[in-house]
Amino acid sequence: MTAIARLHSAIVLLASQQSSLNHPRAPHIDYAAISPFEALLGGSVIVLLVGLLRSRFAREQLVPALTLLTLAATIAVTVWQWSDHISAISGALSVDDLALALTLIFAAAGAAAVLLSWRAQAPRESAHGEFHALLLASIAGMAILVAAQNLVTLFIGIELLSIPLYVLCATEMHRASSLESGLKYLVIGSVGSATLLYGLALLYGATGSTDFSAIAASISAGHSSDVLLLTGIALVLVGLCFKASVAPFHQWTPDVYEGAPTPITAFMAVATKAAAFGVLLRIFDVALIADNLDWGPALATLATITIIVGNVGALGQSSLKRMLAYSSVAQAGYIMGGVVVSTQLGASATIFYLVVYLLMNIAAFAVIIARERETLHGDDIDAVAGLGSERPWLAWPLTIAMLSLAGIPATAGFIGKVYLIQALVDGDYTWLAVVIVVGSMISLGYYLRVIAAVWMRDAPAPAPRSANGRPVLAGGSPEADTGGRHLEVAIVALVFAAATIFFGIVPQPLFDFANHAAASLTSFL
Amino acid sequence: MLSLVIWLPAATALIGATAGGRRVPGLFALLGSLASLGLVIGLIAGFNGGPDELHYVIDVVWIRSLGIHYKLGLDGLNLFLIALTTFVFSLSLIAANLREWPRTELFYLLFGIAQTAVLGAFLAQDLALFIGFFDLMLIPFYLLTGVYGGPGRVAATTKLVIYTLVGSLLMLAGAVALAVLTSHQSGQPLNFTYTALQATALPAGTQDWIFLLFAAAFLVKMPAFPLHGWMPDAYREMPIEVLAPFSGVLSKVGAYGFLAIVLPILPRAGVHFQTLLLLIGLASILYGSAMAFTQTNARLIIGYSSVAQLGFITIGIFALSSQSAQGAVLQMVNHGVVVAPLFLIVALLSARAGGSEDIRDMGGIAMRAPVLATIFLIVAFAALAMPGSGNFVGEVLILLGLFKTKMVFSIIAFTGVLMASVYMLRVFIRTMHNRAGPEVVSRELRWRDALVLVPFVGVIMLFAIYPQLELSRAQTSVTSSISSAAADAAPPASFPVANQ
Amino acid sequence: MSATTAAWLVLAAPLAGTIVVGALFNRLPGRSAGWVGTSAIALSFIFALITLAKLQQQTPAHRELTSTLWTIAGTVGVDARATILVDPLSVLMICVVAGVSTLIHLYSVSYLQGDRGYSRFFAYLNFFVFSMLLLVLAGNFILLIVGWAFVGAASYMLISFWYRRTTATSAGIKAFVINVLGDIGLVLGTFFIFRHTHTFDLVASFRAAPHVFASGSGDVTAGCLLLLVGAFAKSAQIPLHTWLPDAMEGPTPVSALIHAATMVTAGVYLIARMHPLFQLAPAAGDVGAIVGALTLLIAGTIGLAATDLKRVIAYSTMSQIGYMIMGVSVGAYTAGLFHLMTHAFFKALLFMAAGSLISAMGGVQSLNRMSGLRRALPFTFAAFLIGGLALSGLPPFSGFFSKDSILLFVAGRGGWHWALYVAGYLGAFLTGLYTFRMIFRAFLGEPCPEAAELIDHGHLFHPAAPTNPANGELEDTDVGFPGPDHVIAERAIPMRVAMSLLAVLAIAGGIVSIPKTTSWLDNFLAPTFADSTIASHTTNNLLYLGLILGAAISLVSIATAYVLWVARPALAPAIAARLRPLTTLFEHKWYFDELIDALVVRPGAWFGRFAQNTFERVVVNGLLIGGSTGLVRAGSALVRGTQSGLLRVYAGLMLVGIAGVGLYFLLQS
Amino acid sequence: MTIGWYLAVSALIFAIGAGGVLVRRNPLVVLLCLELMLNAANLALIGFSRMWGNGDGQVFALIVMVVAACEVTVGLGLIVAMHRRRLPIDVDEMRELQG
Repeated sequence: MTAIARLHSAIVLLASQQSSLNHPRAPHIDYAAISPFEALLGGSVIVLLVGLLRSRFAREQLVPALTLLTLAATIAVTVWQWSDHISAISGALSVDDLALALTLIFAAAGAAAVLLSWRAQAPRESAHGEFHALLLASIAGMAILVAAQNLVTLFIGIELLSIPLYVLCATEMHRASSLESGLKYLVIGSVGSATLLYGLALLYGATGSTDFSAIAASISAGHSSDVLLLTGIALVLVGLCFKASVAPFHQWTPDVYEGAPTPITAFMAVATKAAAFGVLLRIFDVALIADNLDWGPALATLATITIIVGNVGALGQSSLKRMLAYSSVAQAGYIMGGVVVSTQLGASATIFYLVVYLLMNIAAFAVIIARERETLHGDDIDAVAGLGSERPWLAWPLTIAMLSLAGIPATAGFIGKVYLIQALVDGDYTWLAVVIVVGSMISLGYYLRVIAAVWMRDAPAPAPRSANGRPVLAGGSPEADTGGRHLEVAIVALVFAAATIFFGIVPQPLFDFANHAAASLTSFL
Repeated sequence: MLSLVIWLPAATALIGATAGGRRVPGLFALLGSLASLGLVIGLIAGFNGGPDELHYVIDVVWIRSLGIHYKLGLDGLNLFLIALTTFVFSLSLIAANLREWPRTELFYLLFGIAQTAVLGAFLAQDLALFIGFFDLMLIPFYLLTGVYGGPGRVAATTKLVIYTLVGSLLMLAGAVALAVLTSHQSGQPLNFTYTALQATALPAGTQDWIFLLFAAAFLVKMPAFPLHGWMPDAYREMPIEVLAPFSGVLSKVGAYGFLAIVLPILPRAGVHFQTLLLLIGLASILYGSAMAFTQTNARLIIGYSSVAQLGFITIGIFALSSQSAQGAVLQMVNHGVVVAPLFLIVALLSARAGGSEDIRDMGGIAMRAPVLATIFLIVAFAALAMPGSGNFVGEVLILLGLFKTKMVFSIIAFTGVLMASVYMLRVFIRTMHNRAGPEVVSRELRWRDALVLVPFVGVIMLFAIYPQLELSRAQTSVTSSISSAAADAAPPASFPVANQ
Repeated sequence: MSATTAAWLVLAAPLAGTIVVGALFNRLPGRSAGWVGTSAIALSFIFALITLAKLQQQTPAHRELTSTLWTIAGTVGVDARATILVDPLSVLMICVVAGVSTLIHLYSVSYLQGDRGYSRFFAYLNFFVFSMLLLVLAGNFILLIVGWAFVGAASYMLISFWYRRTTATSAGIKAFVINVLGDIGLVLGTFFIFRHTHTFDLVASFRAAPHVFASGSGDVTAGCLLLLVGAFAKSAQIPLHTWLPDAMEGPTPVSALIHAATMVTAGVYLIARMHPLFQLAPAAGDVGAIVGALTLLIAGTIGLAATDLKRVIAYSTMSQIGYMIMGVSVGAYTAGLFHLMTHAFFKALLFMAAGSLISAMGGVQSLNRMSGLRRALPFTFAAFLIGGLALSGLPPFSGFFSKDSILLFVAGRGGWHWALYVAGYLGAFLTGLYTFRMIFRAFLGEPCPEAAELIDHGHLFHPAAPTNPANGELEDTDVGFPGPDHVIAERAIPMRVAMSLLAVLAIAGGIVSIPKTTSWLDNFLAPTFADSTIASHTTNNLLYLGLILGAAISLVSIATAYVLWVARPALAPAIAARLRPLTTLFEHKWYFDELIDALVVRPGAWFGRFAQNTFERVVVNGLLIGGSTGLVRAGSALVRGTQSGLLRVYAGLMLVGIAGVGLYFLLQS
Repeated sequence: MTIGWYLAVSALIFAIGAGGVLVRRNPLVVLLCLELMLNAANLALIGFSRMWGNGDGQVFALIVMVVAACEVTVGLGLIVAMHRRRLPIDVDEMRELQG
């Protein structure tokens, strides 16, 4: 795990570099402001060390506990920092409410991931310590990414977020598919980040600065249709769209989501997307806002493609993880709408939807994980067949999650969609709103299929087993033999589903949260 | 008050479901439904068709950021529709209680939620709230059909839900666009309440495309030709006790939407598309009737007949004359009261014809069941709008109003009346009369079945003798809800009369 | 009590009867259901007489009373109220209807005693009488339409009374649908009137009509023509008559009551009632007159060829109603109603006799099977003979005067109306011919086996296995008829009483208006038709001509019938053979059924099949559903196809995407 | 000597790297090509930094080098893991996940 060590050095290096450039003497670092990052990174180091202990208890119980503790601490300091805008480390990071809000999302997703992987296979195969340390590091990367005010920080963040994920995807080493997903993610991801980097370089070349505000200033100052600039924007756009799994840069998504350990899939689906959109908001609605007329239509077109591709791709998938992967592509398309309009309302809608998406997706994945461990069908749709009569306490969360993803009233998904549509109509992108609606129509085709399986089918006969008692189905996990019913998983499912319903009926707090966060983007046209 | 009416069924059903047991959930659900029926009867008694205003209004801001209010209100339009809802649901629940259901508590919980959603849709005075209930009411029926339906249920129910949600999602987009554009134009903050939306008239072009989005939703819901594709499968697979309220009540939500939401808010578009909608209505009448007398499955005959009936209601609404609108509202109630017992009777018939619902397997059932035959005959006569029935008054009003505005349409529509007599009598004769079918065992209906059917017959009689009961209360609301559209419509010579 | 109260009670009595008999259908022992029903109608008849008396107490100017109970629908300019209109016209009608109905109920008490549906029959019959009275008393278009449709429904229920007979049920639905067509005509006509008068109240709209309608204006003509459609459907006029012969599937008392005496004459009543409107639409009147004339001729010819006893009488009914329609259409209201009344008497009598005859034949109705029943059924023969003579208009029987007064008025109109006059007497000749063809073939000649059994052994003939006379299929005796025992007039007091009373009326019914002698009827109806503007210039010469012509023609026709079917039986077939095409035309009832089938039924059925087999499959399911889902599926296949799992392909596609986006942005600059 | 040449060269290197990712099947070589792409960006950064006369680009380049190293490390680790499991070291063989 040299990677981690190197990354830490990178951070430190970053700090010193910045200081030596902008100021004659070392810059003042507001350690209070960047406390969330400190918490996360420090936590990851501690977890990594504790993971080296001999005792089984320490590794299998203490480490996750500490991870949760770290995340709790992060949430605590985030709340503590809430609503004071500090530009830390001489403008490299801006710890504003957008960053903090998204950090809360990451932390929540991370906590869910920890709970879901408590007794999972992945941490056992790769040491617990490293597993959780990587998780925390990745969260830290996301936090830094969304706080970045500077091309350099942005790149650091995105890499710090990606590289641990490459590893995490591959942690279920007994499954070739897990390794495969890891390597695929790595290669494609690297192509993506190379593209991004090249784009950043061109931006820098076009504007002569790596600082967002400076870039914005120089763009509005004139050469907004400079070839360098436009090419740069294009490449940056592609690089970030890749992270957000926007078509046609989505292709890694289904494979990686299916191959990766399910808790990690859940985490990626939610957190990575949130981070990507956070930075999209930052860079497009802050740095490049002046060029809105150039990139707006492009983003809208990409959003359309994404919605169509994601929804039609999800139809008829028998692997639930793969189905949700495509659906996450589609959802990315919806969320993109909020960025396209580049208004306060749009940003707010984006954040709102990201939170909603966290709730409903985690709930769905939790149920899938539970069934992976209880049945021999892995993540196949058969695994949830007959759930309604067999395990109502799992059936309802899954049903709610699906309804919410489909955007049925009384769920948060409905409100989120209404909010997005409102933002789009308000920003004169009504046609995109209609596209979203059409996409939702198609999406019914696969969401309802799951509900139908849950309530209207009987549990299928147990799957055939190979000689060693392992299920021969792909993705079938050994816990299936124990048929263990893991309480924490069910709890996660229930809590997040309940939240989905709650915010579907009392969404106002969420609105305030989103508006507050979006308010910190002050630079709209 | 209104909140009580709405939430009572769901609440009691929930209590019953949590209580569990074999009989308890059903009884609780029934109790709640009856309670809200009682409340509604009280409302009717207390209601005077005075000046056009909302009664028992509840208006609290629900979602500030979206300007969505939890606003309920009672007026002459929805008064009898909620009465219909509670009535049909209560009796269907009685019918359901006569049977054993697997996963009882789930069944009745969904039933209660369904009733609550329908009532909410009728009483909502806020567009977003309406759409919320409108989509919500679909989910319970989706599950009820999918879990308890016939062999082809899953495919059928999926088709049903996708079809309907496609419509209502379009409506959702339209609604949000409507609210946003209205607030842009008026400068007011976003507000979804009907009153706020009626306050400012959008430019004609905008009204048109928003109208089309709404129309899609409502026409599918009805269903109107040619958007009835989901209807045959769904009707074939649903359990009768579920089908009765579904066909009796849910189809009216679409018509109600046109009358209470679309025409007041988008009057110009209403006028602009008047001919189109009238044509759709006529097509529904003719096509539905034609299908009804070629079908052999008793359910589908009734299903297609209600397509035709909804066609009548559609032309009634879009004749844009107050008489037709009055007739349309009356007809909504009548059709609900008539079609539900028809389905329940079909259940009884198939029980006597060896479980088959094909009229070719029936026949001669009247022999030992004169009472059942009489009830069926009465309901059938009402269904074919025989003069002397409430349906006749409704149709006469519809066609009279249409006759004043668009005479040709009215005359064509009359063929629907003729065909109705053919297919209704056809189904009556083929089931009740003629030589006995192979499997037929004629039995008189049992007291418990009578308990369900007799109230229906009673109400049919009531509306036959005294439809004024509904008309007088609905008058002011109906006239005012179409007045703006009617004013925009090019007034024919005799128009002032139509509005007197 | 006032006249209107009495009128309401006239309505109430049969309704109560219906409810009582219907509610207690399985509690009433023996024939009590019949007696309850009969007494209910009798009561109603008594109230009718009271109404008559009360009305006569008014001064002629005030013999138009209305009374409203409640509002059916009073909203946005519509005034549909439960209003009755009591004036000489309606009172005459209720008296005739209630009176004849009482007798026919009485007849049915014993005639149907063997039937399993005994109480059901009387519930239906009472309901019919209620509807008929409602129809004639209605003082509001809506109420009129309600009664109009109710009698249609009642007739449907009674036609398919023996609902196990497919022939009966199909006849029933045929009758009902054609009647609904009539209802629609009536409703549409009403709309045309309402469009200008803005009221559904009869009196009000009559008052308003002259002011809002120019004489012969388009709308009033259209309205009256549509009203005529209603009248034709109900009164079985060409081309909407095809249901009436089939309606003979019902029990014979039903044929007597509904399809001879009362319901089928509703059309005549309608035109008389609407005469203020028809006077504004002369064209409509002419149409009515011509159709009436055609009907009376065509029906007469078919009657000559038909072999089913009841159907022959049915066709004669058609042709007699043709006379009435013609009469009231040309403006001979009093004469038309006069004929309506007398026809009610003698045609009811004929049907009753026919019922007794059919019972004696054990359910057989074909004239070819009957002969020589005179000695077997002397009373029935007498009744039949009286009815026949009245029908063929032999003086001094009632039919003679009424028919003559119509034709007299027609002649008085002059001009092309002379054609109608000729047609009328031609029809009269045919009437005598087919009537006595019927009588001679059934009663004279050698006794047929059934008759012989009755004469020799004195007990009724019982077929081994009861069969449906229409198509010969075996009866399903579950629903009774022909039931265990047949009843003939000779052996059932109630039947004899009813028939004798009617016989008296059939003979002496003409007394109410004998030319130059009595004009009670004219005086009585004068208040109603005082405003009639149609003048007829009748002279004494015309009158005498008519009387002589009528008497002569009836005598000649009877004589001809005697020659053809008694004196020289070989002659009739010979003539038939000579005029083969004509007889085939008559035997096939002028191909009206086939025509309607080809024009209406087949296209309808075709459209239905097309909708179900083609349109539903291709468009609704194929295009709308299959099309969209197919598109989505194709997209899905495409997307998943590109998801090949090959890393390098992904990278390639990604670079393509990059190139695309880059290109887009470079085009911006 | 204008910035154009630097950009041309870096673009060329980027293209070479991308082409390598497309054509080579051995993951090790693919990783090398990725390094090429990153370094192309580095070259551009340095060039621009020179052009604007401020050091940001150079700092950026240094950091990129570090990050690139991390990526390669992880990549190598994965390849080793696959080798341990006797999985073919060929990107075209990794097709279990598809569709």
